[in-house]
Amino acid sequence: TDGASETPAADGTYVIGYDSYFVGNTWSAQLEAEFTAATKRDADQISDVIMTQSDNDAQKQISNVQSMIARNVDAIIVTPISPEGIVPVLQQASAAGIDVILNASGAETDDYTSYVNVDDESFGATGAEWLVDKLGGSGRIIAINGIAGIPTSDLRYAGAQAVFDENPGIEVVSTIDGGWDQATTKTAVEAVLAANPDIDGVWSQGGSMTLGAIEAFEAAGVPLVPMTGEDSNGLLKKWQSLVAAGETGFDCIAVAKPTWISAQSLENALAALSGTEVTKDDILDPEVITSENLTEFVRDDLPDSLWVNTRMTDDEITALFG
Amino acid sequence: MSQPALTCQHVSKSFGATRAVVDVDVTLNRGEILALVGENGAGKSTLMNMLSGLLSPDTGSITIADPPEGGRAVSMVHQELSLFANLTVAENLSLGDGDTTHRSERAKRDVARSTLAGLGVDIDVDATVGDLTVGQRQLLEVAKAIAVTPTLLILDEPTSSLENPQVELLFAAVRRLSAAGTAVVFVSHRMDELFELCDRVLVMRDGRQVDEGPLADRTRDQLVASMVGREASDLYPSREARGDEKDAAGPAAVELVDVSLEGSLSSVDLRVTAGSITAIAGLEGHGQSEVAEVVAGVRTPTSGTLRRAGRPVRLRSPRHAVRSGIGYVAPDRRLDGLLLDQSISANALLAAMPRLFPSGIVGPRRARQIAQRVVSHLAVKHAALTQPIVELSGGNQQKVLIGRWLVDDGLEVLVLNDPTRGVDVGSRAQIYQSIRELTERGVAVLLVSTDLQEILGLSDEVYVMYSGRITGRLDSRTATETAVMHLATGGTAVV
Amino acid sequence: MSSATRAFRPQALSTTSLRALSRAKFLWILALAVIVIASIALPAFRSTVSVNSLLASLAPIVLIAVGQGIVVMWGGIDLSVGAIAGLATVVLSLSPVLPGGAAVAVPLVLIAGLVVGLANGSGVIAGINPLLMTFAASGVVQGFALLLQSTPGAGIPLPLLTVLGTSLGAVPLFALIALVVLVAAWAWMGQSRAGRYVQAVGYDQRIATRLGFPVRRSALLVYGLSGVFASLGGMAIASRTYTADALVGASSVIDSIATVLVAGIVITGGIGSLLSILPAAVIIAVVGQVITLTGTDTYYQTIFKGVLLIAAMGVYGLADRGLKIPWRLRPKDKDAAPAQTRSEPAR
Amino acid sequence: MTALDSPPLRTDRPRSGFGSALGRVPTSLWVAYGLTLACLILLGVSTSDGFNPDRLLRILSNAAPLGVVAIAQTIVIINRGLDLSVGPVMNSAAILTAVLSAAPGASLATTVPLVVLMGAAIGLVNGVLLAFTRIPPLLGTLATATIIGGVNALVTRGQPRGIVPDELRVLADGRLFGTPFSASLVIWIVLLVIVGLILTGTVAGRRFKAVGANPRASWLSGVPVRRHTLVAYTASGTLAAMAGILLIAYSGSPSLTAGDSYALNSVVAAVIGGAALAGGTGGMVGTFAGVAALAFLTTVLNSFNIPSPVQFIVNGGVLIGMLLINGRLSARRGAR
Ligand SMILES: Nc1ncnc2c1ncn2[C@@H]1O[C@H](COP(=O)(O)OP(=O)(O)OP(=O)(O)O)[C@@H](O)[C@H]1O
Ligand SMILES: Nc1ncnc2c1ncn2[C@@H]1O[C@H](COP(=O)(O)OP(=O)(O)OP(=O)(O)O)[C@@H](O)[C@H]1O
Ligand SMILES: [Mg+2]
Ligand SMILES: [Mg+2]
Repeated sequence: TDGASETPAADGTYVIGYDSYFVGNTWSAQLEAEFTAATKRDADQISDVIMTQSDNDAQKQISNVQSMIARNVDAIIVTPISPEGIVPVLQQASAAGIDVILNASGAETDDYTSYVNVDDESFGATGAEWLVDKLGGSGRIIAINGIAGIPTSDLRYAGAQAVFDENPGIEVVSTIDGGWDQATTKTAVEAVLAANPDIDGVWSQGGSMTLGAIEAFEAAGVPLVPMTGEDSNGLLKKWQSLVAAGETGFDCIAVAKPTWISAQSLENALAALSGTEVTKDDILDPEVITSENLTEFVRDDLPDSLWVNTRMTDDEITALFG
Repeated sequence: MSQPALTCQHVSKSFGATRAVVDVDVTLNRGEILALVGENGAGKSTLMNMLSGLLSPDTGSITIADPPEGGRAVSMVHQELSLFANLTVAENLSLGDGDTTHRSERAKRDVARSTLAGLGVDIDVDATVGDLTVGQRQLLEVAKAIAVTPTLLILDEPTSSLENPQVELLFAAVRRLSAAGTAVVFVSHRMDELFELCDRVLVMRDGRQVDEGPLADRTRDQLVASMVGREASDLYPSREARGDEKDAAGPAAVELVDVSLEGSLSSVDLRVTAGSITAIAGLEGHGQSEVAEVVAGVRTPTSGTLRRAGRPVRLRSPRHAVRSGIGYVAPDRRLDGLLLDQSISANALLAAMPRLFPSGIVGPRRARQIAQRVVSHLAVKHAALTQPIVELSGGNQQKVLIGRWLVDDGLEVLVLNDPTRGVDVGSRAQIYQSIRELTERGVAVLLVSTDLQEILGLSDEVYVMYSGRITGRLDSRTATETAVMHLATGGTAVV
Repeated sequence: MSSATRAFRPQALSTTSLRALSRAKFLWILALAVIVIASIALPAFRSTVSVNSLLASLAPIVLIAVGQGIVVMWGGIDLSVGAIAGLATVVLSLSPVLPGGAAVAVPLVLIAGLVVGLANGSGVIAGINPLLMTFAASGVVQGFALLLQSTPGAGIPLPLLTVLGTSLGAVPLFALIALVVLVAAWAWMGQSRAGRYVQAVGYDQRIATRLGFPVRRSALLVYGLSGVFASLGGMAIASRTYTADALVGASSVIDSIATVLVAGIVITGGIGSLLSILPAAVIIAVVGQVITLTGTDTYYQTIFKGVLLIAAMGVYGLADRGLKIPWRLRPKDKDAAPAQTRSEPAR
Repeated sequence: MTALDSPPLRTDRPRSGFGSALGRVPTSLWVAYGLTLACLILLGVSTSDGFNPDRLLRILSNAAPLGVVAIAQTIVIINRGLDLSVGPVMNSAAILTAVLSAAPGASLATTVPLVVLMGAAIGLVNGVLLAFTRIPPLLGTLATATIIGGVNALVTRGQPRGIVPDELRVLADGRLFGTPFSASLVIWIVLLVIVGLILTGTVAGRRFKAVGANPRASWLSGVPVRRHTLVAYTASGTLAAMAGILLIAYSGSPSLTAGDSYALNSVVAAVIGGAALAGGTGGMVGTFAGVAALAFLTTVLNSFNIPSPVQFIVNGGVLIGMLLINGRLSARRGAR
């Protein structure tokens, strides 16, 4: 695949470049899988797919995008690791007449064709509002972030913090960096609980961190409290089993940044290439799972690492999870 | 000449609880050569290191006169070699002479050549130091130190691995420097050398200065007596205890038949008799070490046979040698012998453990007893058995290394390569005594040494090597130094 | 010991000598070869975009690897280069809120690197193992950078970025800076007295101390330089990513060590030539670029990196048989040769 | 009968007794336990029921994965090596445990040995790589770490699957027979004691330390040097796999990255405990303190609501301070 296809497609098929910003966690891996599944569905419009991987390294991503420009792809789908850093290459791409779709993360420029995302600030705010509501506007809470310095983590917390600031009754007793890791979160929450056993709620960025928090409460023998989370199947299963066990202190909201964003990005790319108008800023509202619709989403038959907001068919999911 | 070269007033130094140097007071005029003697651990190296500035005294003051134009105040040959093994001779000299500005490769080599020529030694300046013999390295070290005409030259056991002709070269150079006004401090455990070279003597015992004055006024025995604090006894144990017929017909513990080693040995035939001490003499670098290493399993011969107790064996590594009862004491104790940061016990037990503890379990009590026996028997000066061996003085470290094999019940052959390097007279007598006791148990000893007197005084039988060959085999009791030197320089056997 | 391996034995400290250069001959040839092969086989590789991209990604890694190389020559290692590079991007972004603006921020970046480097050097002098000292320092530096990163109003101003990001044709400014730094460092190491001390310490610190060489001062020097070069590397990264990101240097730690090793600088110190960092970095970057351009499965890329590292070390391991570093990672007692290679019949 | 049965020439028995035995405890142990105690006190006074033994045991129990992998690291460091691949091996172990547990008819009795075997196999590969080439351990294991990480991602395609059986989870969260000890704590301590006894009380263990202190001298005294290196890395891989199992027992889900931080943290724990990267020194008593100190320190930082950037700074600062004190104290003894 070294350059034979690098002419604009006259036959209505296109070369799509996809940069996978990371494959080190289940969400990013499913984002990529969702894209791959979508390319199969749209195979008739695609002559070649060029995939690169950036390892969460902004520099590497710039090189990767530049290599796609060098290869003259028709459209580039990229998840900017650095919103500023990606700007020059986006300009290069648009100068080369390549359509760029920003997939699940934005950039500080107008030089793109379409931007598909769930706003991370409103992601954070959605959970926070639910929690404030649940606690009746006052209470002592723990906030669990991902990794300091990573935009997703910082943005989500900024959204949540704005909500908490509006509600003076809410006291954030402790902010934790859980590193999106269950074990780390569990240890950290246990430590916080030892110092402050009277916690009323937990705001969590999601991933498997909410599960870690639940386990920490259980291990410390502290009654469960309302917590926010994300749409990982593991959390939903646990939630369901807690409900089934008649646990009353616990309630949850799973806010979702769906992995099918990448599939939508591909749709938009193909639409743009075939001359159809696409929404420039395709900003979706976060999907929300609450105890009302929990049963529609939870998948007992599938592994914990599934993100339930998917457009993949059951067959495709089964293929992914073996 | 009015101002003394060195003034050293009430100098003391302790390491933790060990008082290494206590209140030493010495003045040295320009051109004087001072002999510094004392038992192992008396504090000689510590004192020298303070004079050179490597260690600073706890109390007291050291003043050294200003160096002559372009010279250095102090230069020192350390007891342990200080050369970069991976660099060439020329690079080492260029790095060591204080003038570290950049020179072209050729200039470096020229300077190196003239430095070495100044000492009168013939060493290839392009050779990698790691390829030199220990003796050559020691000469190089000396050449480096004397190249700068210092005010004070410190030689800490510079002759411990030199042989006579090389020692003479060194002495000539030192005399030249002293004539030019350099004050010299000379440390050696070889008494004869001191009387040959030095003007004055300073005797240390347990860190204190016990005697000081002109050397000419003192006899060897007086010196030894003030060093060890008692009357000197005979250095070498008597050989009379053994019946003569035993040594003639004793069984061969190890036999080399027509053994060659590429580049260093050619058809060596040698027999190490059980219950006796067999020595190999020769000038350094003529294959004695290699024979020792072949017997110890360090090297595998390219051709020929090695017989152990009559049966041909292939020793692929020291482990195989140790299994068949052969132990080895290598000449470079820091590199090849010591576990520097580990305790005296760990060092003492290393070799013999499998045979001492056949079950594989090491009882701490028994381990302590065994280590205690080593240190008591060889009078190792130490603070505690758990003390890291690096804290012992050089000679005491050496004693532990030999002791490592003395506690091995299964030992049948002991290969000693320069075993008393840097060991004081008193301790040497103890080591010799222990070696002799070993042979009385039937152990065969193979001794390689640069000290010809040691060989003649200790061994029963001596082989002489020249250029990788055995040039003769003599009875030590009747052999003379002249006869050995004759063979060692390529002459043919007279016997 | 065969004569083939003998050729690899270092005979001189002057790493600028022809002999020292010839040790890395095959690296240069290999670097040329991969460039030629890549540009013939992949037309995309020849495009201006691709060349510019390659050079821009080479600049920071070369800069950081030069600092790392100097430290390794001294016998140490520096795990804090990544954090320092991240700090550099953050300090740059402070220019809008600093009193003197960019005119202060740029020197401040270099000073920050220097300070961290000197701290590392002091720790090492105080007897802390270099690996752990620089690991701990990297935590501290990263923490500071993260705290600063959230300073309100901070951001790298566009005019500054325009200057830093200048390209002369396809050649970015920082690629030139990297080249100059590389050559200067190489010449310094081989020709200056301080450079020779650094190598002597790398060979054997104990002996260097005994010979009265300024071991402590050279520790400060090498770590200081490494800090400054890592800061420069951070600026090079910022000139490309336009972002203040405390975590941006994470991958440069491993990458710089890998580059230094592929360049043939021996991890125990004293041996190698800084100039070889150039071909080594080129090989790694070009091969990476080729992998990207051919669209190899992303999951294989990491595996490939590890294999490359082992292969490079394997090659030197074989080539260096003649080197008499008796045992690996042996800080003490490197001064005598193995018993095996001793005395040959004299004269 | 040995050569030393004749009466000794001079007997200068060194001082003995409790005082001098105490004086001979390595300074690094004092420092390590001093730090542990300091962290413990800080922990105790900072929270309401700080000295509650149940809580302290829990903190230690949570540190069991680090504890076990620190044993592995200490073994390798004593051998003059370093094993940076322990992190990815822990991940592999976690991933494999979950996959095997999902298989029909799976039980811990078959899963655990298989996983541990895999760890041993990876360790053996490391050992062969490092014993038979001149590749420095830091880089050799860094390379294998990269490769293992890549393989983990490749085989799972980013999505570790499988289940973590409840019997396994009980190891971390349950209490053993009504005692306040959890099974993982007990496993850690038992491993610590076993390895400690082997290192100090057997011929093989003592020679193992000798090989690390001076491989040449050991070789010349008849110790098989390579074999010890092979054993070191194989043991390290084995223990890392066990640590991986304990980690998912604790966390409940396999992950591609959860083990990564353990590689350097285990080095830190070992070094706080007195292991020197130059080889030959270090032991289980010290390593325990290293792990405990780290665990207490993290807990203190977490319970004070200290933002993570500041935690980075404090962690780094404490480590530097520790190493500095350690270096100062041992420098007083002087090096020759
Ligand atoms: N760094 C150190 N730490 C602890 N003790 C030391 C140290 N250096 C020397 N000592 C002790 O100081 C005393 C004097 O040692 P020194 O090396 O000066 O003896 P020496 O006279 O040179 O002996 P030798 O003839 O064996 O070389 C010895 O007891 C030794 O154990
Ligand atoms: N002093 C030394 N100088 C050079 N190489 C050495 C030295 N000591 C050991 N080696 C090398 O290290 C290797 C490992 O040692 P050794 O063979 O004793 O271990 P082993 O393979 O476990 O034992 P064995 O093969 O006897 O069962 C040796 O084969 C040798 O090549
Ligand atoms: Mg001495
Ligand atoms: Mg072998």
